[in-house]
Amino acid sequence: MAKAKGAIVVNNETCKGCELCIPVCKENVISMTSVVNRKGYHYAYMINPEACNGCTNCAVVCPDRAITVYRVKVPA
Amino acid sequence: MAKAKGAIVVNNETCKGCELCIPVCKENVISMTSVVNRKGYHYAYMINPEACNGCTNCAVVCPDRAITVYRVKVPA
Amino acid sequence: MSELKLMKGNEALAEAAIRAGVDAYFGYPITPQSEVIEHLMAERPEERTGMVVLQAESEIAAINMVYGAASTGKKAMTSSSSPGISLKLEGISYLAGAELPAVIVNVVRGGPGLGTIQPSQADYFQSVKGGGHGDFKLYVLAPASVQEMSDFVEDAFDIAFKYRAPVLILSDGLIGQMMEKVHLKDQQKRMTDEEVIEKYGSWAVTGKTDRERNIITSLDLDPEKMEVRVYKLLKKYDQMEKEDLRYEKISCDDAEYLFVAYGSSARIAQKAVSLARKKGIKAGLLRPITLFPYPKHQLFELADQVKGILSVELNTGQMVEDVQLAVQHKVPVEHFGRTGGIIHTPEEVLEALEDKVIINGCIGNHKTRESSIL
Amino acid sequence: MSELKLMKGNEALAEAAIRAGVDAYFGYPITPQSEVIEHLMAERPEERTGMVVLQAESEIAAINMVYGAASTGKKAMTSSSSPGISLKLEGISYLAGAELPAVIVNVVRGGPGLGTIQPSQADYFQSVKGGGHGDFKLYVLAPASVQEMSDFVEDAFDIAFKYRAPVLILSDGLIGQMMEKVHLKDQQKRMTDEEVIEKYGSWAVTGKTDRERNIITSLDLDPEKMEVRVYKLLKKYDQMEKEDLRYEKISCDDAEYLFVAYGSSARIAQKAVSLARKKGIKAGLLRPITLFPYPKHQLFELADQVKGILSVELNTGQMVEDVQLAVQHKVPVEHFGRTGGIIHTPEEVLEALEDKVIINGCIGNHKTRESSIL
Amino acid sequence: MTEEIIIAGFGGQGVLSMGKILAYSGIMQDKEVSWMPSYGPEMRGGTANVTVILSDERISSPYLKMYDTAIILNQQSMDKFEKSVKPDGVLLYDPNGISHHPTRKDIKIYQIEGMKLAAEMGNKKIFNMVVLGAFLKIKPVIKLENVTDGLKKSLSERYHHLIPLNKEAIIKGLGSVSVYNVEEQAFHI
Amino acid sequence: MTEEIIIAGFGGQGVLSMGKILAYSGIMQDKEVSWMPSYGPEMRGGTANVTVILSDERISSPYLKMYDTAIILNQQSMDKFEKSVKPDGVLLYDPNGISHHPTRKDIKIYQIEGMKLAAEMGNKKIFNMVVLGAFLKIKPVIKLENVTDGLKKSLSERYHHLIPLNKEAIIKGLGSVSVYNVEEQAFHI
Amino acid sequence: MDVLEIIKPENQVFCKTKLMTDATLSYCPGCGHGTVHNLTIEVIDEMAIAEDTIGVAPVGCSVLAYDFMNIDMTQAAHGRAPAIATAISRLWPNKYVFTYQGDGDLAAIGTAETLHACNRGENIVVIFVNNGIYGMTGGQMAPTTLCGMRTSTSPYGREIENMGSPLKITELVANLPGVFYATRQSVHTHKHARKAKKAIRKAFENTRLNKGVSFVEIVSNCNSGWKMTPLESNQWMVDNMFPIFPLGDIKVDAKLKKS
Amino acid sequence: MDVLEIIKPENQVFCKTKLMTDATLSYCPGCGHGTVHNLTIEVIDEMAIAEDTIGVAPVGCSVLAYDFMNIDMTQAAHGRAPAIATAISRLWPNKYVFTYQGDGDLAAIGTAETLHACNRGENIVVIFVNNGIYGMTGGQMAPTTLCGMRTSTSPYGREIENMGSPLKITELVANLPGVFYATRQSVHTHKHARKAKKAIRKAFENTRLNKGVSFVEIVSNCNSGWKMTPLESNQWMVDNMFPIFPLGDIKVDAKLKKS
Ligand SMILES: Cc1ncc(C[n+]2csc(CCOP(=O)(O)OP(=O)(O)O)c2C)c(N)n1
Ligand SMILES: Cc1ncc(C[n+]2csc(CCOP(=O)(O)OP(=O)(O)O)c2C)c(N)n1
Ligand code: SF4
Ligand code: SF4
Ligand code: SF4
Ligand code: SF4
Repeated sequence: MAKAKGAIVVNNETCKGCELCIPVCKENVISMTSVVNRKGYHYAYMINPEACNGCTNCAVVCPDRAITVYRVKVPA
Repeated sequence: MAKAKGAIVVNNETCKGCELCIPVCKENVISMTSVVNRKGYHYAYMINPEACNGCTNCAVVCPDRAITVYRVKVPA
Repeated sequence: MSELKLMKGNEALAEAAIRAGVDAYFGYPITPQSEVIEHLMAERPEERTGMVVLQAESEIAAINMVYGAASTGKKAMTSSSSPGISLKLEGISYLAGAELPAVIVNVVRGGPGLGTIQPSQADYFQSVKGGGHGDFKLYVLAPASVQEMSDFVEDAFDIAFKYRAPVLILSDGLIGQMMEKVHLKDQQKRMTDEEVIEKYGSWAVTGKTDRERNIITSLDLDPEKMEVRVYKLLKKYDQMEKEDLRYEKISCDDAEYLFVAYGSSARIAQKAVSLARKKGIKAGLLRPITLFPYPKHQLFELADQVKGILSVELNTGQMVEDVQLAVQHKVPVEHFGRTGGIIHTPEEVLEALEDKVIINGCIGNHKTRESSIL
Repeated sequence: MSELKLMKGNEALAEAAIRAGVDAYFGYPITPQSEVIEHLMAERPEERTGMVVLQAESEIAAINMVYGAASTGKKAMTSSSSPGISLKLEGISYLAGAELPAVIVNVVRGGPGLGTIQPSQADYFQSVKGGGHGDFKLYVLAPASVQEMSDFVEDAFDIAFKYRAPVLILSDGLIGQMMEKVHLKDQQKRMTDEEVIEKYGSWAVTGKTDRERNIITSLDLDPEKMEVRVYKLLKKYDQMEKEDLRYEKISCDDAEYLFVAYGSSARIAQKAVSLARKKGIKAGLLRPITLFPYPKHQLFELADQVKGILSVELNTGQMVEDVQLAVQHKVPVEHFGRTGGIIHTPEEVLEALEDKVIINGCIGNHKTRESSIL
Repeated sequence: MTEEIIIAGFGGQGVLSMGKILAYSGIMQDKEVSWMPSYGPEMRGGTANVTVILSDERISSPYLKMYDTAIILNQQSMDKFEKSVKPDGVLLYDPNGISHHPTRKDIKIYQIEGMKLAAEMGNKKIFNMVVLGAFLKIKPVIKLENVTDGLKKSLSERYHHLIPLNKEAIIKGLGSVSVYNVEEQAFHI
Repeated sequence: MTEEIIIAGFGGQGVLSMGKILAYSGIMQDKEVSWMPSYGPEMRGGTANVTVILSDERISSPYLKMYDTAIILNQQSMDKFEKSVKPDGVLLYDPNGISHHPTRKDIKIYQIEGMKLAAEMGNKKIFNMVVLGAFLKIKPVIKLENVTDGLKKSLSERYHHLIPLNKEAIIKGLGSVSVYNVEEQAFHI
Repeated sequence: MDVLEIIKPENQVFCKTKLMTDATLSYCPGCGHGTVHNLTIEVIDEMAIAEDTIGVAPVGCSVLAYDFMNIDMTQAAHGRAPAIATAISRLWPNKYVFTYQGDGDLAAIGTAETLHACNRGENIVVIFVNNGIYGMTGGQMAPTTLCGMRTSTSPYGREIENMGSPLKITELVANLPGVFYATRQSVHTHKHARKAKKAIRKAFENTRLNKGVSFVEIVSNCNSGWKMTPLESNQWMVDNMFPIFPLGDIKVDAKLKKS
Repeated sequence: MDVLEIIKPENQVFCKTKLMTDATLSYCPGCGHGTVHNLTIEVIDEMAIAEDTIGVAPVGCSVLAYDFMNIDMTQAAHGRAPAIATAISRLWPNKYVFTYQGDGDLAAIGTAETLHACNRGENIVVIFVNNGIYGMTGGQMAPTTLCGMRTSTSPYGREIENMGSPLKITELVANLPGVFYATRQSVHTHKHARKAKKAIRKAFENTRLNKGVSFVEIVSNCNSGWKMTPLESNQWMVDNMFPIFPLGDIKVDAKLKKS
């Protein structure tokens, strides 16, 4: 069975640091930066990129659609 | 058992001749005059006064409360 | 070709709306204008032209339906009478702010409050100064006959679309309820959806195709931008003054005394002019047909010719202020009016001219003029 | 004894309402005045004085609740901002028509439509000429400071009950949102039900006892009677002019040029007066405190002294018409204003005086004056 | 020629439609016309009146204080409008239900037993046409043929079968009007 | 004496309450005061600013074009208000988050590391008090005791236990302001 | 026994209550408004609460209710009676406050005020005369107009597709917790009138007990608007209105009746 | 596998739809409005109906919806969106017309317009974001505010007695025959958001089929108004809002679900 591997790209400037994406990620991929963006918000990033399976849960729940998700199938 | 005998007095000027009082009178006491009052309405009167038992049905249904009802008990 | 009929003003207006190819009417019953929607409903306009006629749940819903319809580039109108128009004022202000073309009809009755249902002109201030909030004006047409009730529908839409601005037809219970001969225009075709898109697709919400999206709004949180918006409106109003002012002069050429009156008052004042002339008083009548823009230059000029002016209105004194502003104190300006639904008679109007203007006009020094204005 | 606080104008007004013993407030949130109801709710007025404070489902419900409360002889008020006031106009006309005492507060923002939430004075016409339908006027108080936001609540109710008429407090976003020192009056007791009945039982609906029944209505189907009603209102307005006109003169004694401004514009114009005087221009300020009645006699007299007048408003030119009507063309009258939520700076205002009045004033012939008015 | 008329009576008497037929007939005769009703909460009886003006010139005020002719069909209207007839003008009324008859001596007064005649003709609704006939007898301002055309125009098609009856009523009215003498009694013309 | 101040920054930085404390302190010192906020759809971040005027005379316009002092707490506000400082006036700012530093040479420019210092003190919320302290160092228009009274008045009772911390922050600010030299670098006073 | 012997003051068993004024009702002959007025006032009279009752008249045929009811009354703007009653009841919490409204007033323009007064559970009585039409203005369609029914603004009959279905507002507001009592009655016969009177009585009793909104709908005729004689209109009402607006209690003691 | 190898255009499985503009949403961090905007526009995108869709923006936090949605839109006066949508839909019967409204807008000032558009069965979609508060104006009480909930106009908590109960307007309008579909959703987790999207899709499909009103309520957070972090507010919503406003379909295919 093929396994999915994923990755997300967060738009640093539109991310508002609401953290809604964190709990919906069952793989604990996401965390918040300690620095802030131009609007003064900490923003999301992959603290644990290997774990991402590209399920899009984070992106779907992101009010600002700051997350773009990529996925490839890799052999299990 | 005492029987009731009744009578109604119609205020000729406030009666508007709507005839609602006629069918509710089971004793067929009421009819309409052929003359009209100052406002141009035919008005109710007792065509059959003996039959009135003072049940007040006509008065209760009269929108203009043009009917005053009287009743006495008479030996049956 | 035109058809000759005897109709009420309200009916003539409704019939003219169908014939002018108006797309939608939204209204709520109120005396003395319910014949408008009644005529429309009786005429099955959906069948005749496809016009949408809907009885709304309230005047507020009706004016907002007009706003919605107007935002799609279609010709939409509503009508009501005084209390109902008050309820529409937020929506009217939105129409002006969002630059939407629409026609609103007020068949005025006596106020304030529930008032009477009899004719009145007590909504003049509301109509021309700004009943709604904010810096805006309505183009205001004041019909004085059943024929004008009919003709002004198309005129009003022309102006509304020329300027993308709401237009008010300010009528009253007399003009709305009376019957006169009316020459009805032929049926015009309603624009097809495609024609609407072609003509108004640059701004109307008709569905975003390749063009930029269209947005209808009156909001600008940024006051700098909001100010630009308001100045844009001002420009339109200036242009209206230049290009679309309307008025009628009756017996003015040799007039020594002038009535100023619109709508039903103009009809009555016109009779007063005849009565006056029979008595040897050279009276004339200036009838503003548009109340905004107002014929101020015309009045300013007439003020050089006449000795005094009487503003005749079915109210306690409203238009008289515009007359005063226009006349700039060159001659005495007085007001005569009845109110609360009473219509003045031609005789009364003439008497008022004699009492208030002719006598005063002879004394005519600054002090008396002052007192009459202050 | 009074308490000194730093408060927003809106809060000061709310607090003053509690302290004045107002019986009821009904309102609906809208920026920039939501602090009024927020302050009232936070202060638990039901506990402090028994005052009823209710958030209504809409502005229309709120004004009609005021109508209901006022009809019982109690002191009731509402507040809103421009679009919300437009919605209240039917109700306001009813209040006037039914001769009910009540206080309405408009913390004006920029319009038309949804507009901005920034300060504006573009509702002047609506307030003084007649936003609602019919022949009526509001007594209009225009506070220019947080202190006046506080003080005018009681003043407004005094007038409202003196005349049995609705009173408008016409504020704006600047006066409503700014904080200043305010001396708050001591808490007054609310009238008991018995006191209300004793004082207003002659007309208010408090339950029919031995007296004739009381009826609150604005309706008269008979126009003859309706006209009598309207003339009764007119009489009140005349009396207001005689007895309750309010204005303030600042640096007028030796003024050669005059600003006329109310509310927040008056604050800015006052600074412009100082700036002008620093430059050697003898400027003064007439601040109408009541916008209806309007200080027309005062202006008429000042017109003999000054060379020109500038009406300073946060709109595109509204009050200027009243100034012109009052001045009766004795000296040039110009308007300066910003709109859409922009507040003019004192520097701009002074510049406008120099550009529009002082230069024009020197040329000052009839033709230029005309063009400025027409 | 200008004829200024007020027609006044009870709500249900067909006052407004009588005025309308008159106005439409005027149009058929190429006249300028105006028809101005008193309007009110329509549904609830009471009195109704309508001012009709027929003229060869453009009509200015449709609303008047004094009339050439007053057609009066109940007591309230008599009380209100007797005084509004111009000197030398005409007052035409149906005596049915009138308790206080007119008293003016400077006008011409006529009676028409409209209600009675209509009842006799078996249709109370044509009462107003009888009165219209009476008016046209007194003031023949419109030709009968034009009145027929006016009827046609003002009635919707589904009532056109009633036109003959209406005409009959008008003719009945034409023949039944009588002069009322304030001091004495009524005479037939 | 009249001091006309604008304080500008992000919504959450306590700009408005800093202005309010300043104004209340002014009252404690018997001054006339006005506090005029920029207001907007309050809930949604963005920038906020407030104009505070302290004066010995009645204040006319609460709204100004030019200020004696601008206290600037983010880049947007710097872009907007640097030009609004009167010649010889004061611009005080927190360099944190500022990418384009001020460049005017006709005004006096000061820095306060408010955010950093507040973080060091363990409470980001007292940031605005640090800045207030810095302002009072530069323009000692209000006595410290009156500021304490102002704090008391403007905070509701349940926050009174925070007053000592706030005072500490003000004192920290008093001691930490530095002159910013447009051509060179910042020096401590 | 001679009629004149019966007609004596001591034998009087029914007459118009003194709490009604002597003014002739302005309603058309046979209009239910008259009966509802009288029943309401009879209840107030019998409960002896006239001194403590304030009525709110609507805009509609019953706008002049204050001319007929000899109690203190406020005339409301069209549709706003519930807002006005809210304020009166809040300021005089010990008074009996009722609105008297038609269907256009209550269920069209006044929808929001009706619904929110009900939702807040104001301690008021709402007397709602549903005649399926706008009577006052000449018989236009109301939200309650039946499908297919002809009115001056639905001259070919109300079509559901364009104009919506008859709105059963009483059932709707009965869902709100603030409504304690909701019932639908009629007054076209003595039996119905007597029952309606009981319902009105119950409504006022609820006010005494501070129970919130009591909503009494009366299905009634508008013979003028319907263009029928009074008796015809009543029959038409029975045949056509009652199936859509069935009589009976809808909510009693805050409990919805199953339907 | 390296992240950079995954992040390639051909591997992209989710990104913001182009039918949203590039403007930064004006909402507070974590506000459900953003998600609902995106879901709505994604549905319109996926159905490929952008050319035939007209949106109506309310007065409320989402007043600027037209800045974000790249479709034709009209901004409505407070509460009047359903009236405006009515007109648009009547004049362009082949278009998809939707309103986007908050709870203050829809259930307070707009009550009458909401109810009557529903009663007429206008062929429109109503997207109703219920966050129990007036967000835009600074967190005042809404008709939907929960009992005991603190807002700036109920600073000591909403009291039923004075302020009424939370209004379940969706259940209420579901009773009207004009409403074909009524559902209550939320968007606080990916699961809920995906379900909400399906509901929105169904609503637009109904318009295609000319079915009348589709009413999609989204229970959402207003972290600013509630004075919580976004995550706290979502939890609070689950714990407090859902019991009163339970998620799920209320009426499907014109049939009420039993509750
Ligand atoms: C704001 C406003 N809109 C409309 C009217 C006109 N109007 C008067 S009564 C009425 C409807 C009355 O119908 P209903 O409430 O059903 O009462 P009914 O007359 O049938 O008893 C209307 C629309 C008005 N007076 N005010
Ligand atoms: C006529 C009118 N009344 C009031 C307002 C002020 N106002 C703007 S938004 C709003 C409430 C918004 O709340 P809601 O509809 O719940 O939307 P949210 O902001 O919570 O999304 C109010 C009362 C207005 N703009 N117009
Ligand atoms: S949900 Fe979106 S906005 Fe919120 S933290 Fe995650 S990426 Fe940022
Ligand atoms: S019910 Fe009354 S009004 Fe009608 S006919 Fe009988 S007595 Fe007369
Ligand atoms: S119009 Fe209808 S509701 Fe009005 S009084 Fe007549 S019958 Fe009654
Ligand atoms: S105020 Fe509330 S509803 Fe508005 S954007 Fe912020 S979180 Fe969302």
